[in-house]
Amino acid sequence: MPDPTPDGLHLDQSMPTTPDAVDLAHEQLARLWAADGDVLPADRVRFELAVIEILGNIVEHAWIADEGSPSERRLTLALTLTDERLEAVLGDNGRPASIDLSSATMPGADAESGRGLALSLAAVDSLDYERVDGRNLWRIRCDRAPA
Amino acid sequence: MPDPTPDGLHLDQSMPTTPDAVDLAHEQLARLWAADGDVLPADRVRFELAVIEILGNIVEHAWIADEGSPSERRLTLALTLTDERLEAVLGDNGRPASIDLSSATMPGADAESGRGLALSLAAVDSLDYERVDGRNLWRIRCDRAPA
Amino acid sequence: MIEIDVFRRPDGVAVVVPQGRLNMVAARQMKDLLAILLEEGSSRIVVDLDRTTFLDSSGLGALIGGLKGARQAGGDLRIARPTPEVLTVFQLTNMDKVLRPRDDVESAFDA
Amino acid sequence: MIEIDVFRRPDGVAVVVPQGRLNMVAARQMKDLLAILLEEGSSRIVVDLDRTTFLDSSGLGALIGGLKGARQAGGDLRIARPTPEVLTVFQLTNMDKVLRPRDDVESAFDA
Ligand SMILES: Nc1ncnc2c1ncn2[C@@H]1O[C@H](COP(=O)(O)OP(=O)(O)O)[C@@H](O)[C@H]1O
Ligand SMILES: Nc1ncnc2c1ncn2[C@@H]1O[C@H](COP(=O)(O)OP(=O)(O)O)[C@@H](O)[C@H]1O
Repeated sequence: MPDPTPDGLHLDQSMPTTPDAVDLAHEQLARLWAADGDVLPADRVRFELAVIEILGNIVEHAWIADEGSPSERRLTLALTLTDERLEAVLGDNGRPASIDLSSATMPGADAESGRGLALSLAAVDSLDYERVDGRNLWRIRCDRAPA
Repeated sequence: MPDPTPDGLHLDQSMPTTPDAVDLAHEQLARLWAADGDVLPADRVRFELAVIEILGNIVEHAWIADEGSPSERRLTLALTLTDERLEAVLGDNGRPASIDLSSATMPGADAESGRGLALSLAAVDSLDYERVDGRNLWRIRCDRAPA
Repeated sequence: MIEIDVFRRPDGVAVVVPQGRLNMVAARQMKDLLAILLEEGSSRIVVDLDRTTFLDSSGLGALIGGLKGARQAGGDLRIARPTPEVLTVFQLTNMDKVLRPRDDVESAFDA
Repeated sequence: MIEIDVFRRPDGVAVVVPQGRLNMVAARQMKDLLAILLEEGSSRIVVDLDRTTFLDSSGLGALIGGLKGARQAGGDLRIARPTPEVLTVFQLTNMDKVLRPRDDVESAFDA
């Protein structure tokens, strides 16, 4: 018998590749919280933060402005909620991100930008980036606090 | 780029192989409706009916009483909600069901049982059974009424 | 997941009120309850479905069993105030003509 | 997804109240609004975050930009009543020491 999918809730959504994606992602997350009222506020906040930061980065940085046809841009958001974890996979067909996540650090107190990746890393239990088959995959994982 | 999963909400749950599964399935359905308030009551009712009927049949008929170890029994429920459809796949590792769905008809008005399959067929847009890799798979589909 | 209340009216009619989901598990309870009523001599029964949020084929079977038993004992079982969920099942199984749901509990035995 | 209200107090302090999510899209609005206030000579600003349900790094950037501009103009920008969501971001970015949130809008400029 093939292994059944692990128990949990999965939300898949293809997203606009514009800042509108951010509001749509907030809506998807709201559906997740509506389906399971047991996720603690602290876990919701840190997961939502990382999803929105990574999504915002993709929208802002993954495609070079005016290059290529916007209609060929693809962005997907897959959310998973299990008893143990919150997971998000963001996939896009933009240019490869030349990023070393292990060296993303918080800039000085005066900086008005450049905190997104460091904030995401601080918020969640794991954040990974890989390039697979011409797509960028960003994986976010939050281990849920025991109730 | 591999095809992304179609947009939608997926709920996967392994179930007890006892009548308790029925209450758990009602709960899973409630989570689905909570996550998307737009599913019309009529669509909810006919989908829920078929899921509960097919699930009840599996619990009652898929395993021969006292044969084999109950701990080896496996039952899973996968629910999917998209803008167009409601889908359920029920999987169990019980004995093959020798059933011809095309000939399931409503018994006479006096009968106290034997309406489950006919009712399910009447309720939804498609109901299929297949045996795959030692598992029984029951697939239920409801096309959502246009809003 | 279900609570079944029973009231006895001065005119001898028993009013049965299942509250919640009348499914596989609850159908057994319902069947037993109707059997006890018949044994006790209450063969005129109204089942008030105003608070029944779900009915499946086994719940329906319990109602049909009760109807048959009541008629054999010279009485009847009448259905009142089905919810839309319940009515859907009556219609899909063509039992709406047989069970003939009434709009009202009080007058369910009038005609 | 956001509404930003502005009140001017008799003592000259401008109170800015973002209501909703202070994210990428809203951060631009916030930045523009703070720039206009500074241009108009309002360099003492309180940002009341009591109704800000979400803050991200770009929203935070807008606040820091406003703080710098206000100080350059001889004033200050103070943060009042952050929600738990907002406070989480201040803490994760170590900005809680710099932005020093106050419990109260009225007295945010007292000390
Ligand atoms: N998805 C991405 N694709 C390409 N480059 C990215 C991506 N995400 C982040 N970057 C690069 O990493 C830098 C740091 O990102 P971040 O920490 O989020 O701060 P900010 O977006 O405010 O600059 C960005 O300025 C950008 O150059
Ligand atoms: N999952 C199943 N596995 C094996 N047999 C089944 C299964 N589902 C239904 N059956 C057979 O089909 C018959 C008719 O099912 P159904 O129409 O649901 O009525 P009922 O369950 O009330 O008998 C059952 O009595 C049983 O013999």
